[in-house]
Amino acid sequence: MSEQLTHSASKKAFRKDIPLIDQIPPRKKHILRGLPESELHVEEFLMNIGPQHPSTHGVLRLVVSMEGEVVKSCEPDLGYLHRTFEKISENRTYQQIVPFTDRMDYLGSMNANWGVAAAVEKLASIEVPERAEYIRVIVAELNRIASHLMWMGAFAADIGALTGFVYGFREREMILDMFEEICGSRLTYGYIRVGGVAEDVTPKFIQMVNDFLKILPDRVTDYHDLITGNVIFIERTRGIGAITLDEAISYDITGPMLRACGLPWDLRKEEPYSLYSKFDFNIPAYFNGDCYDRFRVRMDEIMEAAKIVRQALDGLPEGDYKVKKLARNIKPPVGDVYIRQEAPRGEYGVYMESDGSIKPNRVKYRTPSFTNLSILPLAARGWKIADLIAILGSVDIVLGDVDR
Amino acid sequence: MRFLIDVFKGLWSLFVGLGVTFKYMFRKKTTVQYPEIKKPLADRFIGYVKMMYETEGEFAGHTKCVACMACVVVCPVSCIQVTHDKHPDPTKKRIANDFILDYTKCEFCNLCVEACNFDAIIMGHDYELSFYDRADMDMILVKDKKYNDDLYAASRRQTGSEYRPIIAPREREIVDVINKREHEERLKKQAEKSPAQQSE
Amino acid sequence: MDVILGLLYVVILFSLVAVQVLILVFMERKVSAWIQSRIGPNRVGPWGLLQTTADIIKLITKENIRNIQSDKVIFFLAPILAFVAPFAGFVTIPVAENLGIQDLNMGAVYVFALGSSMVFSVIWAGYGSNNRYALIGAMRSAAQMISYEIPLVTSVLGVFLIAGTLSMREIVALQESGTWYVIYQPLGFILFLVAATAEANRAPFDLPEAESELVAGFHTEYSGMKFAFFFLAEYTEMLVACSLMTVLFLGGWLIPFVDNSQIPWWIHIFVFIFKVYSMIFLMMWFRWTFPRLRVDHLMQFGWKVLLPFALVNLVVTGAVALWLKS
Amino acid sequence: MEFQAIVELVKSRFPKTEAEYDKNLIIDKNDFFFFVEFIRESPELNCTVLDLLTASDHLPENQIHMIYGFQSYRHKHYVLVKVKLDRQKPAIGSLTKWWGIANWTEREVFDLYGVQFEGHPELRRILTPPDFVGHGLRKDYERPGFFVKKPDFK
Repeated sequence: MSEQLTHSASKKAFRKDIPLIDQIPPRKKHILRGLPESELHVEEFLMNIGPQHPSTHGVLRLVVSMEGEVVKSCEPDLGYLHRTFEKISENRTYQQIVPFTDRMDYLGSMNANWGVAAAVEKLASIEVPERAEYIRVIVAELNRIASHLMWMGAFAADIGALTGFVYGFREREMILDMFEEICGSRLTYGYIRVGGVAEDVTPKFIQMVNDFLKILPDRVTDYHDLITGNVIFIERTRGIGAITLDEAISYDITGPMLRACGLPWDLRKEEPYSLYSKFDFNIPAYFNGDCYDRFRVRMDEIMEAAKIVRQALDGLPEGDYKVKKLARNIKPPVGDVYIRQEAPRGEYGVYMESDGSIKPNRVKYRTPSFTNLSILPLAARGWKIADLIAILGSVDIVLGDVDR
Repeated sequence: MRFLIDVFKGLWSLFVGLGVTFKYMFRKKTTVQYPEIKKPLADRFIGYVKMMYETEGEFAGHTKCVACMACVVVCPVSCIQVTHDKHPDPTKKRIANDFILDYTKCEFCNLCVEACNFDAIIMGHDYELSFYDRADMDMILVKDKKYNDDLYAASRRQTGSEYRPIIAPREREIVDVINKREHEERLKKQAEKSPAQQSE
Repeated sequence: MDVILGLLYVVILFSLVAVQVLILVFMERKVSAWIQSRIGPNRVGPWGLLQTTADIIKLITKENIRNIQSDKVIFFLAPILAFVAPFAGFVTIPVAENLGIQDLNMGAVYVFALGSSMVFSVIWAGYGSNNRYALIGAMRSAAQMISYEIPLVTSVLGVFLIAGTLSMREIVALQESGTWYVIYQPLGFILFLVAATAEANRAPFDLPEAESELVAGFHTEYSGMKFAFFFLAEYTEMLVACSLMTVLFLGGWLIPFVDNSQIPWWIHIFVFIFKVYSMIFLMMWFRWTFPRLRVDHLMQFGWKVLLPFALVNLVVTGAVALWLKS
Repeated sequence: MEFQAIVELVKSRFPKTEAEYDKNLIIDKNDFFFFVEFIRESPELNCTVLDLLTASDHLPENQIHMIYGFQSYRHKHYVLVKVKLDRQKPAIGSLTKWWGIANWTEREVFDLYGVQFEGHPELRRILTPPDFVGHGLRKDYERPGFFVKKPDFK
């Protein structure tokens, strides 16, 4: 695997010399844009996929124009899960916003909570104890693992391997048990609060994390044996839905999708927030930008996240887990703040504008699913309908995150 | 030749996959047989909100809630409604007359419990939260300052699940009148039932 | 008299096959559960054995919904034909010596011919239900069945060359001495297994009903008993395919290295069923391990991999047979 | 590039530019298109990514602020740009000819704030249904009344 940049192989630390936009490897310019066109004349017809469909991952509707099996154009129809969280956030105090963000990216709730908490802390200049930051890193990275495991299962199920789905869930369940242990919920945690975390971690939680990290490498090897190496899976994903780095940048693709296009851009490395500058981890990146590379990037990220959890757990200091004296209603000074973090699906940004009162004037959630989904019409054009499902799965959307 | 190698490589990858599934075929199963076996819940589990009552003294049976409205203010979805009255205890000012929690709105964020300064509400461990009627989801935690027999009746009637007397350790010292009473009632019912069964 | 006897045979066969399908569905669920670290159905009846029965009762009592714009006749006929074709295939399959409905002297050809007629039911279902998912599923299915028919038949031609007969019973009798044809024809056996999996629309070749893209493929619009017929047909087809495999390659009811004439007929039946179920287990194992192929990969695999190998197998077998004869 | 340097660079080209909160640029609406071209093409800035495109409603000042976030992968800096629009008839040029993502994000802003993007190929609602009336995130948006369940205090 010469194209694989991560792991021991490359000490060059590609992130130090990020390929400049005009220095993209030349082969990137010739990607396969769909299957070769047939000379037969076929009548186009419209097909409606969703909002109730087994593999739209929620309530997404796609209006697909097809020629036989080939997708000619595809128009996503959003808004079925639009719950006006931005409007709701404008009418809540700063602490009350946090539980709503769970409902946006419900597979990466910890990261969603963290973005809001970090934005309010920056806006109101609240200093967070170190232990709280460590706990945040641990739970956020665990949530990244859980999200990627869930995604792996769902993607395998999209391709047709239903067993991978159950295996992914089996390991995710262990992480949910840990979260239940520390915050009492299994899906909507509301754990990372303004000024720290809701409650301190317990010794049982640490024991559970240790147990999980012990078995994880074996299980990931199993996934690779079952899915990644499978010749049918490779045939179904390699080269499918490939996008170039230029296109990815034009469509503001972030997260694993961007890293699959050859740019190892990860905010945890580039603009280290919280404690990420303290930890040693790699940014996996591949060059082809197709479904297979997205899969490999995420599978590698599971192991990298496990590395971070290991380090954070070892370095967990004693101390407070939240700010002791926090006003019941925070009144930040007039100003605005834009926080960007690396969520499992990509760059999660919170723009918050304060007008000096107890409620924000404007809260904008820049969610990765929304921007990543916007490339679907381009990426799916010319591929078959089975590929459309694979590409949609590889984008890793959460509809709560898209529609907000 | 290349073609043959590809075919055999592909076949081998398929066999590796078959090996993985075969391996798990004889491993220990992860499923829990849900209604019979329930996984132990974490101490911090967030279920129904439960109301605490005074157990001792003159005002036993009265709610601990003093209607300070901290939970009402902090609730992000405004699902709590409290009316207050004068407390029968002259040393205290107010007491909750009615305390209604609308579970159609509640998002189980635990903010109200954290805001409570009097340990009047805690998070229970019930998680079988299904109802047949929307009206039943207005849970009346306090009625006329006191524990009411109709309390949680909706949950028992609708879901068929008993209100389980499990409290998180941090609240374990707070004795729960509801649990006590229900336990006694249950014992009484059993005592009534068992002779009848014997006679049959 | 013959007519009544024939009808009796048919009724017995039907009930036997129906019971087999019930067991198969249950087995499918259990196998998938074991593979996926689950327990599987265990509530209805002892060890969940009555789960499929409960499902069938549910399907029978369900409403039959028909799309108002669907083609009434075709929509109605499709599930019937889907079930009849593989079911009729059982007629020639010998379960034990002298146990089987009819021994045709071209029995294998008869089974393959009936298997080909399955494609009509699928196309009718897809066309008749006036649904685009169903239509795409039906078109895929037509292409798939027609192109996998050829490697399927070609891969067994080697067996017929060696045996010199098309009668099922004689083919089994020829494997008497423990020399199963799978030993002579290992490549043929593998090709037949793959092609039969595709013929039976089983994963990884279950494109006509690929649920992640086509919801339920050609039977998207079917409900109630009509759906149950398709369900039944799928498993019956699998049963026929595995029975064929047992007869042609695995020595049918015969136990190797034993004088089979001394063994009572009911043990033969059990041996036959055991062999069939082993093959079915293999197919289920495939289904719950592999991802689904894409439609053009499927075609390429059929024409560019399976068919050349089958032809090579046939040519080599023919040459060796000729050489041995001379 | 540090923020002060960016401000000076932009100010030298566009004198009407102001800095806000020591991290945002406020660009005049008339300069906006030239500014985007400048920030995208100039070798010092080279912000090739349109990371954020949103708006915020300022009812007291009778303004709608367009908020743009530009990211440079090469120089690793981030520029937050604000453009103040008239609240009654907000209109600004569309960025769809430079960035593919602008198609969706501008539709979202149009949907929720009613900002007209000149030159957008298909400016229609994206999150709310097509027959939705009004623009939901405006401060003076009044939701149509709906039935509120009254608690039963008997």
